[in-house]
Amino acid sequence: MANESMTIRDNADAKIVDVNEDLGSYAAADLRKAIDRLINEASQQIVVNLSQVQHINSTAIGAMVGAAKRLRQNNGDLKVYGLADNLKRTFDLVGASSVLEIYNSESSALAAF
Amino acid sequence: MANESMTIRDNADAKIVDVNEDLGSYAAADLRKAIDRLINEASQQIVVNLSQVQHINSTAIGAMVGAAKRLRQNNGDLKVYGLADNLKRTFDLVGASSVLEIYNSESSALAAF
Amino acid sequence: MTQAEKTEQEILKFTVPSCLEYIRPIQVFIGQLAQQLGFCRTRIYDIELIIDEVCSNAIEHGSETPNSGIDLTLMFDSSKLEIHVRDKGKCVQGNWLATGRLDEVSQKMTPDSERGHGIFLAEKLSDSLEILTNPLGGTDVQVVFYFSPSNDS
Amino acid sequence: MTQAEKTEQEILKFTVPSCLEYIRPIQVFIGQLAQQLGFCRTRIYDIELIIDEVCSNAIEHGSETPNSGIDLTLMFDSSKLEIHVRDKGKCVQGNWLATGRLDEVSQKMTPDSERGHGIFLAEKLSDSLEILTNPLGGTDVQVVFYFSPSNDS
Ligand SMILES: Nc1ncnc2c1ncn2[C@@H]1O[C@H](COP(=O)(O)OP(=O)(O)O)[C@@H](O)[C@H]1O
Ligand SMILES: Nc1ncnc2c1ncn2[C@@H]1O[C@H](COP(=O)(O)OP(=O)(O)O)[C@@H](O)[C@H]1O
Repeated sequence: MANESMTIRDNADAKIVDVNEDLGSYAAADLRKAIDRLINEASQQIVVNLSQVQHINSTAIGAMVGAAKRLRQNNGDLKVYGLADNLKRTFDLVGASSVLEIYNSESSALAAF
Repeated sequence: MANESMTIRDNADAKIVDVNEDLGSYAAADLRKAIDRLINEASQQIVVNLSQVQHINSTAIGAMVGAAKRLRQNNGDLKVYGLADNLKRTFDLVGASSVLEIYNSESSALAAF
Repeated sequence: MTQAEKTEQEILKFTVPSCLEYIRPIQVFIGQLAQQLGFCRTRIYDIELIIDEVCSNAIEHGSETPNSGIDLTLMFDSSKLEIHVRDKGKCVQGNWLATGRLDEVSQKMTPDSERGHGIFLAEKLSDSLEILTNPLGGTDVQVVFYFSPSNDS
Repeated sequence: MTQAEKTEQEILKFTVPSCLEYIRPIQVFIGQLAQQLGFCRTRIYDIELIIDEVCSNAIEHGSETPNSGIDLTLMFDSSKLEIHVRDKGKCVQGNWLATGRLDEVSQKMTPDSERGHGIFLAEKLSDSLEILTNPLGGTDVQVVFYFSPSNDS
Protein backbone atom coordinates (compact mmCIF):
# COMPACT_ATOMS: atom_id res chain seq x y z
CA MET A 1 0.00 0.00 0.00
CA ALA A 2 2.33 2.63 -1.28
CA ASN A 3 1.66 6.29 -0.91
CA GLU A 4 0.80 7.03 -4.53
CA SER A 5 -2.61 6.15 -3.13
CA MET A 6 -2.91 9.87 -2.35
CA THR A 7 -1.56 12.78 -4.35
CA ILE A 8 -1.66 16.50 -3.57
CA ARG A 9 -2.19 19.22 -6.16
CA ASP A 10 -2.08 23.00 -5.82
CA ASN A 11 -4.77 25.35 -7.08
CA ALA A 12 -4.28 29.00 -6.12
CA ASP A 13 -4.64 29.02 -2.32
CA ALA A 14 -6.20 25.56 -2.16
CA LYS A 15 -4.67 22.11 -1.88
CA ILE A 16 -6.47 19.30 -3.66
CA VAL A 17 -6.08 15.80 -2.27
CA ASP A 18 -6.74 13.11 -4.89
CA VAL A 19 -7.54 9.87 -3.11
CA ASN A 20 -6.69 6.95 -5.38
CA GLU A 21 -7.71 4.01 -3.20
CA ASP A 22 -10.59 2.86 -1.07
CA LEU A 23 -10.76 4.51 2.34
CA GLY A 24 -10.95 1.58 4.74
CA SER A 25 -9.43 1.78 8.20
CA TYR A 26 -5.94 1.26 6.92
CA ALA A 27 -6.10 3.97 4.29
CA ALA A 28 -8.12 6.29 6.55
CA ALA A 29 -5.04 6.68 8.74
CA ASP A 30 -3.06 7.76 5.66
CA LEU A 31 -5.73 10.31 4.75
CA ARG A 32 -5.74 11.71 8.28
CA LYS A 33 -1.94 12.05 8.17
CA ALA A 34 -1.96 13.70 4.75
CA ILE A 35 -4.57 16.26 5.85
CA ASP A 36 -2.80 16.90 9.17
CA ARG A 37 0.42 17.58 7.30
CA LEU A 38 -1.31 20.11 5.05
CA ILE A 39 -2.87 21.87 8.05
CA ASN A 40 0.51 21.95 9.82
CA GLU A 41 2.00 23.50 6.69
CA ALA A 42 -0.58 26.26 7.10
CA SER A 43 -2.98 25.22 4.32
CA GLN A 44 -6.40 26.64 5.06
CA GLN A 45 -8.35 25.50 2.01
CA ILE A 46 -8.43 21.79 1.36
CA VAL A 47 -10.48 19.95 -1.25
CA VAL A 48 -10.69 16.16 -1.14
CA ASN A 49 -11.37 14.43 -4.46
CA LEU A 50 -13.29 11.22 -3.74
CA SER A 51 -14.16 10.36 -7.33
CA GLN A 52 -11.82 7.34 -7.37
CA VAL A 53 -13.08 6.01 -4.03
CA GLN A 54 -15.51 3.10 -4.07
CA HIS A 55 -15.57 2.29 -0.35
CA ILE A 56 -15.27 4.54 2.66
CA ASN A 57 -15.69 3.93 6.37
CA SER A 58 -16.65 6.00 9.36
CA THR A 59 -13.03 6.61 10.40
CA ALA A 60 -12.22 8.25 7.07
CA ILE A 61 -15.37 10.36 7.19
CA GLY A 62 -14.54 11.31 10.79
CA ALA A 63 -11.05 12.42 9.75
CA MET A 64 -12.52 14.82 7.18
CA VAL A 65 -15.20 16.13 9.57
CA GLY A 66 -12.53 16.73 12.23
CA ALA A 67 -10.25 18.53 9.79
CA ALA A 68 -13.10 20.74 8.53
CA LYS A 69 -13.91 21.78 12.09
CA ARG A 70 -10.31 22.72 12.83
CA LEU A 71 -9.91 24.62 9.57
CA ARG A 72 -13.11 26.61 10.17
CA GLN A 73 -11.68 27.96 13.41
CA ASN A 74 -9.24 29.89 11.21
CA ASN A 75 -11.72 30.75 8.47
CA GLY A 76 -10.51 27.87 6.36
CA ASP A 77 -12.50 24.82 5.30
CA LEU A 78 -12.33 21.30 3.91
CA LYS A 79 -14.68 20.49 1.05
CA VAL A 80 -15.25 17.20 -0.75
CA TYR A 81 -16.39 16.29 -4.25
CA GLY A 82 -16.95 13.31 -6.53
CA LEU A 83 -19.01 11.09 -4.21
CA ALA A 84 -20.49 7.98 -5.82
CA ASP A 85 -24.05 7.13 -4.70
CA ASN A 86 -23.00 4.57 -2.11
CA LEU A 87 -20.51 6.99 -0.58
CA LYS A 88 -23.11 9.75 -0.46
CA ARG A 89 -25.49 7.39 1.32
CA THR A 90 -22.86 6.64 3.98
CA PHE A 91 -22.16 10.38 4.44
CA ASP A 92 -25.90 10.94 4.85
CA LEU A 93 -26.29 8.12 7.37
CA VAL A 94 -23.60 9.37 9.73
CA GLY A 95 -24.79 12.94 9.35
CA ALA A 96 -21.63 14.13 7.60
CA SER A 97 -23.61 15.55 4.67
CA SER A 98 -24.96 18.23 6.97
CA VAL A 99 -21.52 19.13 8.35
CA LEU A 100 -19.26 18.91 5.31
CA GLU A 101 -19.74 20.88 2.12
CA ILE A 102 -20.17 18.36 -0.71
CA TYR A 103 -19.80 19.33 -4.38
CA ASN A 104 -20.23 17.60 -7.69
CA SER A 105 -17.09 18.93 -9.32
CA GLU A 106 -13.67 20.24 -8.45
CA SER A 107 -14.41 23.63 -9.98
CA SER A 108 -17.56 24.14 -7.92
CA ALA A 109 -15.76 23.07 -4.74
CA LEU A 110 -12.93 25.53 -5.43
CA ALA A 111 -15.30 28.32 -6.42
CA ALA A 112 -17.07 28.02 -3.06
CA PHE A 113 -14.10 29.11 -0.90
CA MET B 1 -23.81 -18.23 -10.49
CA ALA B 2 -26.61 -18.02 -12.96
CA ASN B 3 -26.42 -19.45 -16.41
CA GLU B 4 -26.24 -16.20 -18.33
CA SER B 5 -22.58 -16.85 -17.63
CA MET B 6 -22.55 -18.70 -20.96
CA THR B 7 -24.49 -17.87 -24.11
CA ILE B 8 -24.67 -19.76 -27.39
CA ARG B 9 -24.84 -18.08 -30.80
CA ASP B 10 -25.29 -19.58 -34.27
CA ASN B 11 -23.10 -18.83 -37.25
CA ALA B 12 -23.84 -20.94 -40.33
CA ASP B 13 -22.92 -24.50 -39.30
CA ALA B 14 -20.99 -23.40 -36.23
CA LYS B 15 -22.07 -22.76 -32.66
CA ILE B 16 -20.26 -20.00 -30.81
CA VAL B 17 -20.05 -20.27 -27.02
CA ASP B 18 -19.50 -16.89 -25.35
CA VAL B 19 -18.09 -17.47 -21.89
CA ASN B 20 -18.95 -14.52 -19.68
CA GLU B 21 -17.29 -15.55 -16.42
CA ASP B 22 -14.02 -16.89 -15.14
CA LEU B 23 -13.54 -20.61 -15.70
CA GLY B 24 -12.69 -21.93 -12.26
CA SER B 25 -13.69 -25.44 -11.20
CA TYR B 26 -17.26 -24.44 -10.56
CA ALA B 27 -17.79 -22.78 -13.93
CA ALA B 28 -15.72 -25.42 -15.75
CA ALA B 29 -18.45 -27.94 -15.03
CA ASP B 30 -20.97 -25.58 -16.66
CA LEU B 31 -18.76 -25.23 -19.73
CA ARG B 32 -18.37 -28.98 -20.02
CA LYS B 33 -22.15 -29.42 -19.80
CA ALA B 34 -22.83 -26.71 -22.37
CA ILE B 35 -20.37 -28.24 -24.85
CA ASP B 36 -21.68 -31.77 -24.22
CA ARG B 37 -25.20 -30.58 -24.92
CA LEU B 38 -24.12 -29.04 -28.22
CA ILE B 39 -22.33 -32.25 -29.23
CA ASN B 40 -25.38 -34.31 -28.28
CA GLU B 41 -27.50 -32.02 -30.43
CA ALA B 42 -25.18 -32.96 -33.31
CA SER B 43 -23.15 -29.77 -33.51
CA GLN B 44 -19.83 -30.52 -35.17
CA GLN B 45 -18.26 -27.09 -35.29
CA ILE B 46 -17.86 -25.32 -31.97
CA VAL B 47 -16.04 -22.05 -31.31
CA VAL B 48 -15.39 -20.95 -27.73
CA ASN B 49 -15.02 -17.20 -27.18
CA LEU B 50 -12.69 -16.68 -24.21
CA SER B 51 -12.26 -12.93 -24.59
CA GLN B 52 -14.25 -12.21 -21.39
CA VAL B 53 -12.36 -14.81 -19.34
CA GLN B 54 -9.65 -13.62 -16.98
CA HIS B 55 -8.97 -16.85 -15.12
CA ILE B 56 -9.06 -20.42 -16.31
CA ASN B 57 -8.04 -23.70 -14.72
CA SER B 58 -6.89 -27.08 -15.95
CA THR B 59 -10.37 -28.63 -15.69
CA ALA B 60 -11.82 -26.07 -18.09
CA ILE B 61 -8.94 -26.51 -20.52
CA GLY B 62 -9.34 -30.29 -20.23
CA ALA B 63 -13.03 -30.02 -21.07
CA MET B 64 -12.23 -28.20 -24.30
CA VAL B 65 -9.39 -30.56 -25.24
CA GLY B 66 -11.68 -33.54 -24.63
CA ALA B 67 -14.47 -32.06 -26.72
CA ALA B 68 -12.10 -31.23 -29.59
CA LYS B 69 -10.87 -34.83 -29.64
CA ARG B 70 -14.41 -36.22 -29.76
CA LEU B 71 -15.48 -33.79 -32.48
CA ARG B 72 -12.46 -34.60 -34.64
CA GLN B 73 -13.52 -38.24 -34.75
CA ASN B 74 -16.46 -37.05 -36.87
CA ASN B 75 -14.53 -34.45 -38.86
CA GLY B 76 -15.73 -31.70 -36.57
CA ASP B 77 -13.60 -29.52 -34.29
CA LEU B 78 -13.60 -27.15 -31.34
CA LYS B 79 -11.62 -23.94 -31.77
CA VAL B 80 -10.98 -21.15 -29.28
CA TYR B 81 -10.25 -17.44 -29.62
CA GLY B 82 -9.73 -14.30 -27.55
CA LEU B 83 -7.12 -15.58 -25.08
CA ALA B 84 -5.54 -12.96 -22.85
CA ASP B 85 -1.79 -13.36 -22.25
CA ASN B 86 -2.17 -15.12 -18.91
CA LEU B 87 -4.66 -17.59 -20.37
CA LYS B 88 -2.39 -18.28 -23.33
CA ARG B 89 0.47 -18.97 -20.94
CA THR B 90 -1.64 -21.54 -19.06
CA PHE B 91 -2.68 -23.20 -22.35
CA ASP B 92 1.01 -23.36 -23.33
CA LEU B 93 2.06 -24.82 -19.97
CA VAL B 94 -0.38 -27.72 -20.05
CA GLY B 95 0.34 -28.34 -23.74
CA ALA B 96 -3.15 -27.41 -24.90
CA SER B 97 -1.79 -24.87 -27.38
CA SER B 98 -0.41 -27.74 -29.44
CA VAL B 99 -3.69 -29.67 -29.38
CA LEU B 100 -6.34 -26.97 -29.70
CA GLU B 101 -6.55 -24.52 -32.59
CA ILE B 102 -6.27 -21.03 -31.10
CA TYR B 103 -7.27 -17.91 -33.05
CA ASN B 104 -7.14 -14.19 -32.45
CA SER B 105 -10.61 -13.42 -33.70
CA GLU B 106 -13.99 -15.01 -34.17
CA SER B 107 -13.86 -14.53 -37.93
CA SER B 108 -10.52 -16.30 -38.29
CA ALA B 109 -11.72 -19.16 -36.06
CA LEU B 110 -14.86 -19.58 -38.17
CA ALA B 111 -12.96 -19.26 -41.47
CA ALA B 112 -10.70 -22.14 -40.44
CA PHE B 113 -13.42 -24.84 -40.40
CA MET C 1 -25.10 -21.26 -6.01
CA THR C 2 -27.99 -19.15 -4.85
CA GLN C 3 -29.30 -19.02 -1.33
CA ALA C 4 -32.32 -21.06 -2.43
CA GLU C 5 -30.06 -24.00 -3.26
CA LYS C 6 -28.62 -24.07 0.24
CA THR C 7 -31.01 -25.53 2.73
CA GLU C 8 -28.61 -26.50 5.46
CA GLN C 9 -26.50 -24.00 7.26
CA GLU C 10 -23.03 -23.54 5.84
CA ILE C 11 -20.25 -22.40 8.13
CA LEU C 12 -16.96 -20.74 7.15
CA LYS C 13 -14.27 -19.68 9.60
CA PHE C 14 -11.27 -17.37 9.45
CA THR C 15 -8.58 -16.38 11.92
CA VAL C 16 -6.37 -13.42 11.08
CA PRO C 17 -3.85 -11.36 13.06
CA SER C 18 -5.19 -8.15 14.58
CA CYS C 19 -3.94 -5.87 11.79
CA LEU C 20 -6.01 -3.48 9.73
CA GLU C 21 -4.28 -4.74 6.56
CA TYR C 22 -6.35 -7.92 6.60
CA ILE C 23 -9.68 -6.12 6.48
CA ARG C 24 -9.55 -5.54 2.73
CA PRO C 25 -8.91 -9.23 1.89
CA ILE C 26 -11.73 -10.21 4.27
CA GLN C 27 -14.02 -7.68 2.60
CA VAL C 28 -13.36 -8.99 -0.89
CA PHE C 29 -13.94 -12.56 0.31
CA ILE C 30 -17.27 -11.70 1.88
CA GLY C 31 -18.20 -9.41 -1.01
CA GLN C 32 -17.60 -12.22 -3.50
CA LEU C 33 -19.57 -14.67 -1.36
CA ALA C 34 -22.44 -12.21 -0.93
CA GLN C 35 -22.53 -11.71 -4.69
CA GLN C 36 -22.70 -15.47 -5.28
CA LEU C 37 -25.49 -15.68 -2.71
CA GLY C 38 -27.48 -13.18 -4.76
CA PHE C 39 -27.30 -10.03 -2.66
CA CYS C 40 -27.64 -6.86 -4.73
CA ARG C 41 -24.80 -4.37 -5.16
CA THR C 42 -26.02 -1.89 -2.57
CA ARG C 43 -26.44 -4.60 0.01
CA ILE C 44 -22.96 -5.97 -0.77
CA TYR C 45 -21.61 -2.46 -0.27
CA ASP C 46 -23.31 -2.28 3.13
CA ILE C 47 -22.05 -5.72 4.16
CA GLU C 48 -18.49 -4.75 3.22
CA LEU C 49 -18.80 -1.48 5.12
CA ILE C 50 -20.04 -3.20 8.27
CA ILE C 51 -17.24 -5.78 8.06
CA ASP C 52 -14.77 -2.91 7.97
CA GLU C 53 -16.34 -1.17 10.96
CA VAL C 54 -16.71 -4.27 13.10
CA CYS C 55 -13.26 -5.69 12.30
CA SER C 56 -11.61 -2.29 12.84
CA ASN C 57 -13.19 -2.16 16.28
CA ALA C 58 -12.10 -5.71 17.11
CA ILE C 59 -8.54 -4.79 16.09
CA GLU C 60 -8.34 -1.29 17.56
CA HIS C 61 -10.43 -1.67 20.70
CA GLY C 62 -10.42 -5.43 21.27
CA SER C 63 -6.88 -6.62 20.66
CA GLU C 64 -3.95 -6.30 22.99
CA THR C 65 -1.30 -6.98 20.34
CA PRO C 66 -1.30 -7.75 16.59
CA ASN C 67 -0.84 -11.39 17.56
CA SER C 68 -4.07 -11.44 19.57
CA GLY C 69 -5.94 -12.23 16.39
CA ILE C 70 -9.60 -11.98 15.48
CA ASP C 71 -11.92 -14.82 14.54
CA LEU C 72 -14.65 -14.49 11.93
CA THR C 73 -17.44 -16.96 11.43
CA LEU C 74 -19.74 -16.70 8.42
CA MET C 75 -22.95 -18.69 8.50
CA PHE C 76 -25.68 -18.82 5.97
CA ASP C 77 -28.73 -20.80 5.03
CA SER C 78 -31.66 -20.15 2.73
CA SER C 79 -32.86 -17.18 4.76
CA LYS C 80 -29.85 -15.23 5.97
CA LEU C 81 -26.14 -14.48 6.11
CA GLU C 82 -24.77 -14.11 9.61
CA ILE C 83 -21.31 -12.76 10.42
CA HIS C 84 -19.70 -13.11 13.84
CA VAL C 85 -16.51 -11.25 14.71
CA ARG C 86 -14.75 -12.28 17.90
CA ASP C 87 -11.87 -10.59 19.66
CA LYS C 88 -10.08 -11.56 22.85
CA GLY C 89 -10.29 -8.18 24.51
CA LYS C 90 -7.73 -5.89 26.02
CA CYS C 91 -7.82 -7.51 29.44
CA VAL C 92 -9.44 -4.41 30.93
CA GLN C 93 -11.30 -4.97 34.17
CA GLY C 94 -14.94 -5.62 33.49
CA ASN C 95 -16.11 -5.32 29.97
CA TRP C 96 -17.90 -2.03 29.57
CA LEU C 97 -19.49 -2.80 26.26
CA ALA C 98 -22.82 -3.89 27.62
CA THR C 99 -26.10 -3.00 25.99
CA GLY C 100 -26.40 0.10 28.16
CA ARG C 101 -23.08 1.37 26.97
CA LEU C 102 -23.98 0.77 23.37
CA ASP C 103 -27.02 3.04 23.79
CA GLU C 104 -24.68 5.56 25.32
CA VAL C 105 -22.41 5.40 22.28
CA SER C 106 -25.35 5.99 19.92
CA GLN C 107 -26.75 8.81 22.00
CA LYS C 108 -23.42 10.59 22.23
CA MET C 109 -23.18 10.55 18.48
CA THR C 110 -23.77 13.90 16.82
CA PRO C 111 -23.25 14.59 13.12
CA ASP C 112 -20.01 16.45 13.78
CA SER C 113 -18.50 13.89 16.14
CA GLU C 114 -15.45 12.40 14.55
CA ARG C 115 -15.78 8.93 15.95
CA GLY C 116 -18.41 6.56 17.27
CA HIS C 117 -20.24 5.95 14.00
CA GLY C 118 -19.09 2.39 13.39
CA ILE C 119 -21.53 0.62 15.69
CA PHE C 120 -24.25 3.02 14.63
CA LEU C 121 -23.71 2.09 10.95
CA ALA C 122 -23.65 -1.62 11.78
CA GLU C 123 -26.96 -1.20 13.59
CA LYS C 124 -28.55 0.84 10.82
CA LEU C 125 -27.41 -1.24 7.85
CA SER C 126 -27.77 -4.78 9.18
CA ASP C 127 -31.00 -6.57 10.00
CA SER C 128 -29.77 -7.45 13.45
CA LEU C 129 -26.77 -6.48 15.57
CA GLU C 130 -25.77 -8.14 18.81
CA ILE C 131 -22.80 -7.29 20.98
CA LEU C 132 -21.83 -9.82 23.64
CA THR C 133 -19.01 -10.37 26.06
CA ASN C 134 -17.34 -13.67 25.26
CA PRO C 135 -15.67 -16.25 27.52
CA LEU C 136 -12.23 -15.06 26.34
CA GLY C 137 -12.83 -11.66 27.94
CA GLY C 138 -13.36 -10.08 24.57
CA THR C 139 -16.31 -9.03 22.49
CA ASP C 140 -18.45 -10.91 19.99
CA VAL C 141 -20.22 -8.76 17.44
CA GLN C 142 -22.89 -10.57 15.47
CA VAL C 143 -24.61 -9.08 12.43
CA VAL C 144 -27.34 -10.66 10.34
CA PHE C 145 -28.47 -9.91 6.78
CA TYR C 146 -31.71 -11.49 5.63
CA PHE C 147 -32.31 -12.41 2.03
CA SER C 148 -35.38 -10.61 0.84
CA PRO C 149 -36.80 -10.21 -2.64
CA SER C 150 -36.19 -6.48 -2.51
CA ASN C 151 -32.58 -6.98 -1.53
CA ASP C 152 -31.74 -9.51 -4.17
CA SER C 153 -31.30 -8.81 -7.81
CA MET D 1 2.18 -3.13 4.06
CA THR D 2 4.95 -4.61 1.95
CA GLN D 3 6.72 -7.84 2.69
CA ALA D 4 9.76 -5.86 3.79
CA GLU D 5 7.77 -4.42 6.68
CA LYS D 6 6.88 -7.86 7.99
CA THR D 7 9.76 -9.49 9.76
CA GLU D 8 7.87 -12.01 11.84
CA GLN D 9 5.77 -14.71 10.33
CA GLU D 10 2.08 -13.89 10.00
CA ILE D 11 -0.42 -16.70 10.00
CA LEU D 12 -3.99 -16.67 8.65
CA LYS D 13 -6.38 -19.59 8.77
CA PHE D 14 -9.60 -20.50 6.99
CA THR D 15 -11.99 -23.41 7.17
CA VAL D 16 -14.61 -23.79 4.45
CA PRO D 17 -17.01 -26.57 3.47
CA SER D 18 -15.82 -28.87 0.68
CA CYS D 19 -17.71 -27.09 -2.10
CA LEU D 20 -16.25 -25.65 -5.27
CA GLU D 21 -18.29 -22.45 -4.75
CA TYR D 22 -15.90 -21.27 -2.05
CA ILE D 23 -12.85 -21.36 -4.28
CA ARG D 24 -13.58 -18.01 -5.92
CA PRO D 25 -13.93 -16.13 -2.58
CA ILE D 26 -10.71 -17.78 -1.38
CA GLN D 27 -8.98 -16.74 -4.60
CA VAL D 28 -10.01 -13.10 -4.28
CA PHE D 29 -8.87 -13.07 -0.65
CA ILE D 30 -5.45 -14.46 -1.49
CA GLY D 31 -5.21 -12.33 -4.65
CA GLN D 32 -5.87 -9.18 -2.62
CA LEU D 33 -3.36 -10.23 0.03
CA ALA D 34 -0.73 -11.08 -2.60
CA GLN D 35 -1.26 -7.69 -4.18
CA GLN D 36 -0.78 -5.94 -0.84
CA LEU D 37 2.37 -7.99 -0.31
CA GLY D 38 3.74 -6.61 -3.56
CA PHE D 39 3.54 -9.60 -5.90
CA CYS D 40 3.24 -8.60 -9.55
CA ARG D 41 0.11 -9.27 -11.61
CA THR D 42 1.43 -12.36 -13.38
CA ARG D 43 2.52 -13.91 -10.13
CA ILE D 44 -0.87 -13.12 -8.54
CA TYR D 45 -2.52 -14.82 -11.50
CA ASP D 46 -0.36 -17.91 -10.94
CA ILE D 47 -1.08 -17.95 -7.20
CA GLU D 48 -4.82 -17.75 -7.85
CA LEU D 49 -4.59 -20.53 -10.43
CA ILE D 50 -2.72 -22.84 -8.07
CA ILE D 51 -5.21 -22.13 -5.27
CA ASP D 52 -7.96 -23.20 -7.64
CA GLU D 53 -6.17 -26.40 -8.67
CA VAL D 54 -5.15 -27.42 -5.14
CA CYS D 55 -8.50 -26.60 -3.53
CA SER D 56 -10.43 -28.34 -6.32
CA ASN D 57 -8.36 -31.45 -5.69
CA ALA D 58 -8.93 -31.25 -1.93
CA ILE D 59 -12.67 -30.96 -2.55
CA GLU D 60 -13.04 -33.47 -5.39
CA HIS D 61 -10.47 -36.08 -4.44
CA GLY D 62 -9.97 -35.45 -0.70
CA SER D 63 -13.43 -34.89 0.77
CA GLU D 64 -16.00 -37.52 1.60
CA THR D 65 -18.92 -35.07 1.86
CA PRO D 66 -19.38 -31.30 1.49
CA ASN D 67 -19.29 -31.15 5.28
CA SER D 68 -15.82 -32.67 5.41
CA GLY D 69 -14.36 -29.23 4.96
CA ILE D 70 -10.94 -28.04 3.90
CA ASP D 71 -8.48 -26.02 5.96
CA LEU D 72 -6.22 -23.36 4.48
CA THR D 73 -3.29 -21.82 6.26
CA LEU D 74 -1.50 -18.81 4.78
CA MET D 75 1.88 -17.92 6.21
CA PHE D 76 4.21 -15.19 5.17
CA ASP D 77 7.28 -13.36 6.31
CA SER D 78 9.75 -11.08 4.59
CA SER D 79 10.92 -13.79 2.20
CA LYS D 80 7.91 -15.87 1.15
CA LEU D 81 4.21 -16.63 1.05
CA GLU D 82 3.34 -20.20 1.93
CA ILE D 83 -0.09 -21.76 1.41
CA HIS D 84 -1.13 -25.06 2.98
CA VAL D 85 -4.34 -26.79 1.95
CA ARG D 86 -5.47 -29.68 4.14
CA ASP D 87 -8.23 -32.17 3.48
CA LYS D 88 -9.41 -35.08 5.60
CA GLY D 89 -9.31 -37.67 2.85
CA LYS D 90 -11.85 -40.08 1.52
CA CYS D 91 -11.09 -42.80 4.03
CA VAL D 92 -9.66 -45.01 1.31
CA GLN D 93 -7.30 -47.71 2.54
CA GLY D 94 -3.75 -46.45 2.41
CA ASN D 95 -3.12 -43.09 0.90
CA TRP D 96 -1.77 -43.57 -2.59
CA LEU D 97 -0.65 -40.00 -3.08
CA ALA D 98 2.97 -40.55 -2.15
CA THR D 99 5.86 -38.96 -3.96
CA GLY D 100 6.13 -41.95 -6.29
CA ARG D 101 2.54 -41.56 -7.34
CA LEU D 102 2.96 -37.88 -7.98
CA ASP D 103 5.78 -38.66 -10.44
CA GLU D 104 3.43 -41.15 -12.04
CA VAL D 105 0.78 -38.47 -12.45
CA SER D 106 3.23 -36.09 -14.13
CA GLN D 107 4.64 -38.78 -16.40
CA LYS D 108 1.21 -39.91 -17.53
CA MET D 109 0.40 -36.39 -18.55
CA THR D 110 0.37 -35.81 -22.28
CA PRO D 111 -0.78 -32.59 -23.96
CA ASP D 112 -4.03 -34.16 -25.02
CA SER D 113 -4.90 -35.73 -21.70
CA GLU D 114 -7.98 -34.10 -20.27
CA ARG D 115 -7.05 -34.32 -16.63
CA GLY D 116 -4.02 -34.54 -14.41
CA HIS D 117 -2.67 -31.06 -15.07
CA GLY D 118 -3.49 -29.51 -11.70
CA ILE D 119 -0.56 -30.86 -9.73
CA PHE D 120 1.68 -30.31 -12.72
CA LEU D 121 0.70 -26.62 -12.83
CA ALA D 122 1.18 -26.24 -9.08
CA GLU D 123 4.64 -27.72 -9.43
CA LYS D 124 5.58 -25.57 -12.42
CA LEU D 125 4.25 -22.25 -11.16
CA SER D 126 5.20 -22.36 -7.48
CA ASP D 127 8.71 -22.22 -6.03
CA SER D 128 8.09 -25.35 -4.00
CA LEU D 129 5.35 -27.98 -3.84
CA GLU D 130 5.04 -30.63 -1.18
CA ILE D 131 2.34 -33.27 -0.88
CA LEU D 132 2.07 -35.09 2.43
CA THR D 133 -0.28 -37.53 4.08
CA ASN D 134 -1.67 -35.91 7.21
CA PRO D 135 -2.71 -37.44 10.55
CA LEU D 136 -6.39 -37.08 9.61
CA GLY D 137 -5.93 -39.56 6.76
CA GLY D 138 -6.10 -36.81 4.21
CA THR D 139 -3.62 -34.85 2.17
CA ASP D 140 -1.68 -31.67 2.91
CA VAL D 141 -0.56 -29.75 -0.16
CA GLN D 142 1.96 -27.03 0.58
CA VAL D 143 3.05 -24.44 -1.97
CA VAL D 144 5.60 -21.68 -1.51
CA PHE D 145 6.10 -18.43 -3.43
CA TYR D 146 9.28 -16.50 -2.75
CA PHE D 147 9.42 -12.76 -3.05
CA SER D 148 12.05 -11.86 -5.56
CA PRO D 149 12.91 -8.53 -7.17
CA SER D 150 11.93 -9.87 -10.58
CA ASN D 151 8.58 -11.06 -9.31
CA ASP D 152 7.62 -7.88 -7.54
CA SER D 153 6.51 -4.73 -9.23
N1 LIG E 1 -14.70 -5.01 19.81
C1 LIG E 1 -14.70 -4.01 20.71
N2 LIG E 1 -14.04 -4.15 21.88
C2 LIG E 1 -14.02 -3.16 22.79
N3 LIG E 1 -14.61 -1.97 22.60
C3 LIG E 1 -15.29 -1.76 21.46
C4 LIG E 1 -15.38 -2.77 20.46
N4 LIG E 1 -16.12 -2.26 19.44
C5 LIG E 1 -16.48 -1.02 19.79
N5 LIG E 1 -15.98 -0.69 21.00
C6 LIG E 1 -16.18 0.59 21.72
O1 LIG E 1 -17.30 1.24 21.17
C7 LIG E 1 -16.95 2.56 20.79
C8 LIG E 1 -17.75 2.96 19.57
O2 LIG E 1 -17.32 2.22 18.43
P1 LIG E 1 -17.57 2.83 16.99
O3 LIG E 1 -19.00 3.21 16.92
O4 LIG E 1 -17.11 1.87 15.99
O5 LIG E 1 -16.70 4.14 16.95
P2 LIG E 1 -15.12 4.33 16.99
O6 LIG E 1 -14.48 3.00 16.83
O7 LIG E 1 -14.87 5.27 15.87
O8 LIG E 1 -14.86 4.95 18.33
C9 LIG E 1 -15.47 2.52 20.54
O9 LIG E 1 -14.86 3.78 20.71
C10 LIG E 1 -15.00 1.53 21.58
O10 LIG E 1 -14.80 2.20 22.81
N1 LIG F 1 -6.06 -33.71 -2.20
C1 LIG F 1 -6.03 -34.88 -2.87
N2 LIG F 1 -6.49 -36.01 -2.29
C2 LIG F 1 -6.47 -37.19 -2.95
N3 LIG F 1 -6.03 -37.32 -4.23
C3 LIG F 1 -5.56 -36.24 -4.87
C4 LIG F 1 -5.52 -34.98 -4.23
N4 LIG F 1 -5.00 -34.08 -5.10
C5 LIG F 1 -4.74 -34.77 -6.24
N5 LIG F 1 -5.07 -36.06 -6.10
C6 LIG F 1 -4.90 -37.12 -7.13
O1 LIG F 1 -3.94 -36.69 -8.06
C7 LIG F 1 -4.48 -36.77 -9.38
C8 LIG F 1 -3.93 -35.65 -10.24
O2 LIG F 1 -4.44 -34.40 -9.83
P1 LIG F 1 -4.48 -33.21 -10.85
O3 LIG F 1 -3.13 -33.09 -11.45
O4 LIG F 1 -4.98 -32.00 -10.18
O5 LIG F 1 -5.48 -33.68 -11.97
P2 LIG F 1 -7.06 -33.96 -11.91
O6 LIG F 1 -7.58 -33.46 -10.61
O7 LIG F 1 -7.57 -33.21 -13.09
O8 LIG F 1 -7.16 -35.45 -12.05
C9 LIG F 1 -5.99 -36.70 -9.20
O9 LIG F 1 -6.68 -37.31 -10.23
C10 LIG F 1 -6.18 -37.43 -7.89
O10 LIG F 1 -6.26 -38.81 -8.12
